[in-house]
Amino acid sequence: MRTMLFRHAIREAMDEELEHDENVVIFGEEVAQYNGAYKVTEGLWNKWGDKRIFDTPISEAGFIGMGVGASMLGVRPVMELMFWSFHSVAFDQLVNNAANMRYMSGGLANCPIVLRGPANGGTGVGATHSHCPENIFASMPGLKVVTPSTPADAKGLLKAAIRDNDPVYFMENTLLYGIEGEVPPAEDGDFVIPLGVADIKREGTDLTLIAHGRCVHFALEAAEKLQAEKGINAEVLDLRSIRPLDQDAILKSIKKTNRCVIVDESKPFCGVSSQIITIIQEHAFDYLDAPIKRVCTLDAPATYSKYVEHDQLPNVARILDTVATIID
Amino acid sequence: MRTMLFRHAIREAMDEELEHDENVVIFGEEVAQYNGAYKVTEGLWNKWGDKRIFDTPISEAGFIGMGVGASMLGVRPVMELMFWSFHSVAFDQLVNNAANMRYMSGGLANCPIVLRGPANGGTGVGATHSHCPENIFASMPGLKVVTPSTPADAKGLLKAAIRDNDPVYFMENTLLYGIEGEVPPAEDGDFVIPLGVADIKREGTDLTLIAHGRCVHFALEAAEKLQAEKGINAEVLDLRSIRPLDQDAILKSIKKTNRCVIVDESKPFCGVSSQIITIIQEHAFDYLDAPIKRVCTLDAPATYSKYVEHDQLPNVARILDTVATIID
Amino acid sequence: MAVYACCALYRLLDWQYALTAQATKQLTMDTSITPTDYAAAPINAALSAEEKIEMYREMCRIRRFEQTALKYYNKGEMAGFLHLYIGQESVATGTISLCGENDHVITAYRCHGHALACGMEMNPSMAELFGKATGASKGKGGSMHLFAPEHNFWGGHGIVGGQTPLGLGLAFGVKYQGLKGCCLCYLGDGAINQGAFHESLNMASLMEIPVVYIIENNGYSMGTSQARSSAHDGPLAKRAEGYGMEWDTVNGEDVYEVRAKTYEAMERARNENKPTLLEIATYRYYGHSVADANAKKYRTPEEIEKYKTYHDPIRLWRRQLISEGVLSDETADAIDKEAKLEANAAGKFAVESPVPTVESLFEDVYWEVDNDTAAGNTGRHFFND
Amino acid sequence: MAVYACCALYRLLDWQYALTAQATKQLTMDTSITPTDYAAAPINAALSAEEKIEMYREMCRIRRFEQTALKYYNKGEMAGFLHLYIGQESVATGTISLCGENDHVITAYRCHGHALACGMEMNPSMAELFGKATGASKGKGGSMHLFAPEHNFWGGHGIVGGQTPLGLGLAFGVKYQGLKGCCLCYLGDGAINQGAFHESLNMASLMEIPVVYIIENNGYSMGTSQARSSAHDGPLAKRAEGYGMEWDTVNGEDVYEVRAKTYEAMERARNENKPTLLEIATYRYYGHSVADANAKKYRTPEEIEKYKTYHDPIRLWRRQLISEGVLSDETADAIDKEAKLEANAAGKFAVESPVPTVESLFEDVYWEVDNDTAAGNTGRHFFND
Ligand SMILES: Cc1ncc(C[n+]2csc(CCOP(=O)(O)OP(=O)(O)O)c2C)c(N)n1
Ligand SMILES: Cc1ncc(C[n+]2csc(CCOP(=O)(O)OP(=O)(O)O)c2C)c(N)n1
Ligand SMILES: [Mg+2]
Ligand SMILES: [Mg+2]
Repeated sequence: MRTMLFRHAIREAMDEELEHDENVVIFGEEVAQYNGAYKVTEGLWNKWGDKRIFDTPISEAGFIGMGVGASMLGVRPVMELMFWSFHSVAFDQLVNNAANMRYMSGGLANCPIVLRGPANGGTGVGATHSHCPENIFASMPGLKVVTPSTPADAKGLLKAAIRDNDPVYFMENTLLYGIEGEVPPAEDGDFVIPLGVADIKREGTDLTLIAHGRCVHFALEAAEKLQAEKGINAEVLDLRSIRPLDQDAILKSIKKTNRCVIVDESKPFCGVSSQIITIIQEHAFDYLDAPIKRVCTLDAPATYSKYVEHDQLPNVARILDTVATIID
Repeated sequence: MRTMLFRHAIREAMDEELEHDENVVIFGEEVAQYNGAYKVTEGLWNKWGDKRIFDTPISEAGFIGMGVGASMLGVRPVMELMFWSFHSVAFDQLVNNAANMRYMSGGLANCPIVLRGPANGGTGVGATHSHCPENIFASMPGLKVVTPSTPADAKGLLKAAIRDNDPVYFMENTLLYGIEGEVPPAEDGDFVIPLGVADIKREGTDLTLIAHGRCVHFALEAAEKLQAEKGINAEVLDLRSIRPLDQDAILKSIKKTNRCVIVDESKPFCGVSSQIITIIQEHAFDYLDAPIKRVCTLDAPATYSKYVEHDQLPNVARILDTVATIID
Repeated sequence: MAVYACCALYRLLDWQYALTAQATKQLTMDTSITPTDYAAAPINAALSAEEKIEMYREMCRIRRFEQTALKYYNKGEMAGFLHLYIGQESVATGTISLCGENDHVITAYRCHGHALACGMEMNPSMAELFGKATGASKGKGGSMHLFAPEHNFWGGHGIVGGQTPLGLGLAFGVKYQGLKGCCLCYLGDGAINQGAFHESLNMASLMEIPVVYIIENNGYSMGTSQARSSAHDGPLAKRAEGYGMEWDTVNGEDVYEVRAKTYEAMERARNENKPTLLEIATYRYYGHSVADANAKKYRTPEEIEKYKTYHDPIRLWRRQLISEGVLSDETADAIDKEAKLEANAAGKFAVESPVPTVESLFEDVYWEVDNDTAAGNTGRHFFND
Repeated sequence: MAVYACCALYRLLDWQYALTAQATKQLTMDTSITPTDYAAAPINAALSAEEKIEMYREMCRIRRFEQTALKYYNKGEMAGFLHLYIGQESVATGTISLCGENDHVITAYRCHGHALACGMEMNPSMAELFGKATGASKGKGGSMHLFAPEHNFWGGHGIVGGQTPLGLGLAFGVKYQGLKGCCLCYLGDGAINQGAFHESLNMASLMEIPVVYIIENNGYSMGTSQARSSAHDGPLAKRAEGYGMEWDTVNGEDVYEVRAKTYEAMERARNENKPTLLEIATYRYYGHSVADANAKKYRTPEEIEKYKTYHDPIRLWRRQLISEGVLSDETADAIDKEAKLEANAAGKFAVESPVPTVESLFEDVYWEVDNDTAAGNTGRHFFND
C-alpha cells in the first residue's frame, strides 16, 4: 500500500470532496494563495481556483458565521482555523449558531459545515495558542468532534466529516502533519471512515490504554515498552471521534482487560478523560480491578518553555509511571 | 436573624465592597441607570454615581477586556454579564486574557476581576440563553468558578470573590433571585465565605447528594422525600465553588455514605459531574458500594418549551428515580 | 475631518437623534411629515392597488398577531421573553415586500414581523410562542427563534449581532450558487457595537457579497438610548464608509421611502454584488420585552405618545392609501378586523395544540440521527446516563 | 458620500497602498522623501542632542537584539515563533519616546521592539525567548508575550486583536485613578478586522477613554496584502470617523513625524480624554515569523530591497542626525557596536541560564496560591490526579 504524510492525506480528502460535490468550498486564513499556514491546503487553490477555495481576513467570527449561514442554503463549507485555539474569538458562532441552529428551528435549518485545523500543545507557542478544546465542543449536543491519529484515519474521517450533514469539528495536530502512514490508493475507491467507530490500534489483554489524536502514538510506544520491559500486554484503543463516541468499543475492551489508563491531551478538569471515566464507572463498575487512571496535560496554562513543555504534555514516561500505579 | 432576597444579598455584597475598596467598580449592560436587567444592582447607581457604576454598550468582548486591562493597574472591576450565556461573544477575553495573563507574564501581571450574572436554564429562553458554562471555565487553570445556592452564600462568596486577587466567575441563577434566606446583619461585621469550602446543607448517612447552585434546592427537597418515603437519610453537599473545589469534603462524605448521586445543571458530557466522579473513583474507589450516578440537564440544546423544560433540567423526580437505582 | 455629510432626507432620524440626546426638544419638533415623497419612485409607481393594500394587510396582521400574543403572554401562556415589534411594522413589511424567490431574510430576536412578512403562517408562529408541538420549531425555538426556510426566512436569533455573519453567509450562498438574489439582514441600533457585525461589514464589502444590512434604529437598546450606546458622527449607517460600503438613512414611517431606498440597495446587491448598510428610523411602542418594567422610565410617556399619535406607520399608510383612493375606511377596517380574527384563531389553535413530549427533546439535534442514516446510527450521540 | 479626504501628508502610506494594490507601480515611485518636515514641531524642537541620540541607540538595540535572537532561533535554541520587528523600529522608538510615568503600552505578538523601547532589559527579554527560568516571564510567555509592568509595558499578546480591549482598560485605569496619562495600544493592519477592536473603538470614543490606537501598517498580515484583507475607502484609520474619533496617518520612516503626530494624539488623550486612531506606515523586512517560508512569494524581492535601501528607519534617522550635526559617523558606529555587544551578551546570558523546573509550571497560575494566602490554601486548585 502507498504511504503518505498526514497533511497530504488531509489535502487529498479535501481534493476528492471538492471533486465529489460542487457545493464543497474551502476557506480560512491563508488557505488559498499562501497554500496554508501548515501547507495542508497546498496546491488546492492552483487546482480549484478562487471560487472553490479562498482566503479570508482575520475575522474568525465573521467567516465561520458566513459558513454557517451559507450551509443553511446547501453550501458545504470546509473552513480552516489556522489554530483551533482561535475558536475563542468565534465561540458564539461555533456553539450557538452552528450547534443550535437545527434545534432551534425544529429541524427546518441545517448546518453541514466542517471546521478543521490543528489543536495541540507541544510546539512552543504558549498558552493562547495551545488549546485542546475537544472536551468543550463535545460537551455541546448538536456538534461532532473528530481527532484523527494517522494519515489513513485523517483522510477517511475527514471525508466522512465533509459528507456529514451535521457540524463536525475536526481537530488535527501540527506535530502529526509530518508523520507518514499507509493510505489506501485513490483507485481503490472512496475511502470513508464512519464517525463514531473507535479503532483498536493494538490488541492486548492486561490493560486498556484509551487515547485520541497524538496521544495514540504515546500509548502505542508505551504499550511496546510495557510488553518488552514488564510483559504487560496493553490494548490501545483510539477513540478517533469524541462525539459520536464508540462507547461499545470502550466497554468491550475494559470488560476484557479490567484496567484502564486514559491518555488525553485536554486538561484534566472536565476533560474528555473525565467523561470516559464516568461512562466506564457507570457501565462497567463491576469489571474494574483498580481505579481508572489518566495522563492528561498538567493542569496549568500551556507553558512556552520547550524545556518543560514536553513534561507538561502526556508522554510515554508519564504513561508508564501511571500504569505502574495500577498494575505490576 | 434577618432574612433577605438572594438578589438583595448580592447587591449588599457589592454595596459593601464599593464602600470597602475605592478600586471596586461595577459595569455591564443596564447595570446603572436601568438598575440591572434582573434588578440585582438596583439603587447602586443612585448611591454611588457614574464613576463607580456605569452602563456599557452591548460589547461584551470590549467591556470585559477593558475590565481585564484595568485590573492589571489595580482597578477591581465587578462586571455583570446580563446572562452568562453571553460569554460566547467574549470567550477570548475570558479564557485567554483573564485566565492566562498572570501565567504568561510569569506573575508580573495580575487580574483581580469578577464576572457575575445568571447562568441557568428554566426560564423559557431557549438554547442560546440557557448555557451553564461552569464546567468550561472551571476546566481552565487560572480561573475560579463560584455557584452560590442561598442568599447568605451569595453574599459571603461574592465578597470573597471581589477581594480575591484572581479572576473569579460568579454564576447566579435567575430562578434563585427571588428566594429568601437568612443573612447575618451587616452590623455583625464583614461576612465573607472563603472560596473552596463546600457546605453540608443537610447531614445524612445513607447517600451523598452533591450539588451546586439551584440544584442544591432540588437535592434538599429530594432528601426530605427520601427520608419521609423510604427512610433513606441523604446528605446534601453544596459545592459552592467549583474551582477551587473542596475535594476533602466530597471524599469525607462519600467515605461515610458509600453512595453518591450528583445533581448538576451543566450538560452531562464533560460536565462538572464527570469531574467529581473522576475524583471520587480515584480517591475513594474502595468505598463505593455502587456506581456514582448523576442527574444532569438532558443532553440536548435547551428547549424553549415550558412544557418540557422542567423535565430537561434536573428535578426532584429525576433525583428520586436515580437514587432508586442504587439504593432502596 | 469628520464633517457630517448632511443628508436632506434625514428627517425623522435627525429628529430622533435630537430626541434621545436632548429630551427637551421632543415636544417642540415638527411632526408634519407627509409620507409621499417616494411614491413616485418606479418601484412604488409600479405597485398595483392590490399590492398596496396587501402591505396594509400585512402590517395589520403583524400588529394583531402581536396584540394577541401579548394577551396570552400576560395570561402566563408563554415562557421567557416576548419582544414586540409593534410600531416598527412598516420596516419589515416595506422591505420584505421587495423580496423575490432568491432573496433571503434573517433578523434578531424581535422577529415576529419579519416572519409574518416573509409569509410564515400565524398558526405555527403563535404555537411556537406557546412552546407547543405544533409550533414552527416544535416549541424548541420560541419567540426569539422563529424559522420558515420554505419562505426564505432564516430566523429569529437571540444573541445580539450573532445573526450578522449568518446574513453574510446566506448572501454568499446565493452568489455561490450563481443565483441573482440577496439577503436582507436586520439588526438593532444597539447591535451595531458587536464585533461580529464589524467583521461582517468588512467581509461583505471586501468579498462583494450581496447582503443588505438594515439597522432598525428604534432609538433604544433595552434601556439605553442610542446616544449612550454608540459613538458616531452623523448617522450610524455612516460607519459603512469605513468599509467603502454604500449606505443610506431611511424614514421608517414612510412605506414608500422604505421601499424605494431598500430596492436601490437590493438591486445593487443583486446586480453588482455590492452590499449596503441602511439605517431605518423607527420606534417601538412597548418595552424592550414585555417584561421590561422600565419601559416608561428611560423614555418619557410623552415621547411614546408622540410616536403613536403622529408616526404610527399603519395609520400613516392607511391615510396615504385612502388619500390615494386606493382604500376606503370600510375596507381598511374590514382588513384589520380580518387580521384580528386570524390572530384570534391562531391563539385558539395554539391553546388547543398538544404539548411536546420529553422524547422529542432529542429530535432535531443531529440531522443524521433524525434521518436514521448509517452515520446517525454509529457511535453514541447522546450522553444521558 | 464616501469621498476620500485627501491628506497632504499621506505620502509613504499612499505609496504603500499603490504598492500593494498595483505591484507594477513600485519601481517608478518617488523615494526622495527627506524626514525633516516635522523636525520643527515643538515636541521635536525641544529634543536635546542626547535624546535624539538615545532614540538612535534604541533603534540599534532593537535591531541588534532581534538579529541575535534570529541567530539563536536558527540554531534551534528557541521554541515556536519569532516575529521580527526589523524595519519597523522607528514606530516603537518614536512613539514610546513620548511616554511618561502614567503612560502605558500594550501590543500584539510582534513585541520585542516595544518591550525594549519601554525599558525592558535585554537579558530577561532574550532569556524569555529561550524559555529559560531567567526570562522575564520565567519562560512561560515566550516571544509573543514579553511583559515589563515596572516599565508600564503590558505585553505582548498572541491573539490577533485581543489586546485592543486591554489597551482600553489600561487607559480606563489611568483615568479612573485620576492620573493624567494614556495608553498606546498597537495592532497590525490585519488585526483591524477583529471584532474586539471595533468594540474597543466605540467604547473609547463613547466613554472618553484616553487611549491611542496605533495601527502599524506594514502592508501585510502574514501572506495577505492589506488590499486583500480590508475593505476601506481612504486610509484604514479613517474608520475612526464612524466612531466620531480623531485619526491621522503617519509616515513611519520619519521619527520626527511619528513623534509629532503621536504627541498630538497623546496630549488629546491626556488632556481631553479623547482617543485617537493613528495609522503608521512601515514595513517588515523578514517574513511574518521566521518560519514564514513564503516571505518572498507574496511580495517581490524588489519590494523588500526597495524598503531596505530607501526607507530603512535607522539609516534615515542616522543620516538625519548626522546632517543636523548631532551625531558623527564614528559615534553612530560605536553606538551600534555597543548595541551589538549588549545583544551578544544577552544571548550568552540566555544560553547559560538555567531551564525552568516542572514544579514551576504550577507557579503564576493563581496569585492567591503563589502568595500562600488563606484563599490560596483553601480548596483544591489544581487537578493533576
Ligand atoms: C451578546 C448579547 N448581549 C446582550 C444581550 C441581551 N440583549 C438582548 S436585546 C438587547 C438590546 C438590543 O437592542 P437593539 O440592538 O437596539 O435592538 P432592539 O431591541 O431595539 O430591537 C440586549 C442588551 C443579548 N441577547 N446578546
Ligand atoms: C484571532 C487570531 N487569528 C489568527 C491568528 C494567526 N495570526 C497571527 S499574526 C497574523 C497576521 C496579523 O497581521 P497584522 O495584524 O497585519 O500584524 P503584523 O504581523 O503585520 O505585525 C495571523 C493571521 C491569531 N494569532 N489570532
Ligand atoms: Mg434598538
Ligand atoms: Mg501587518
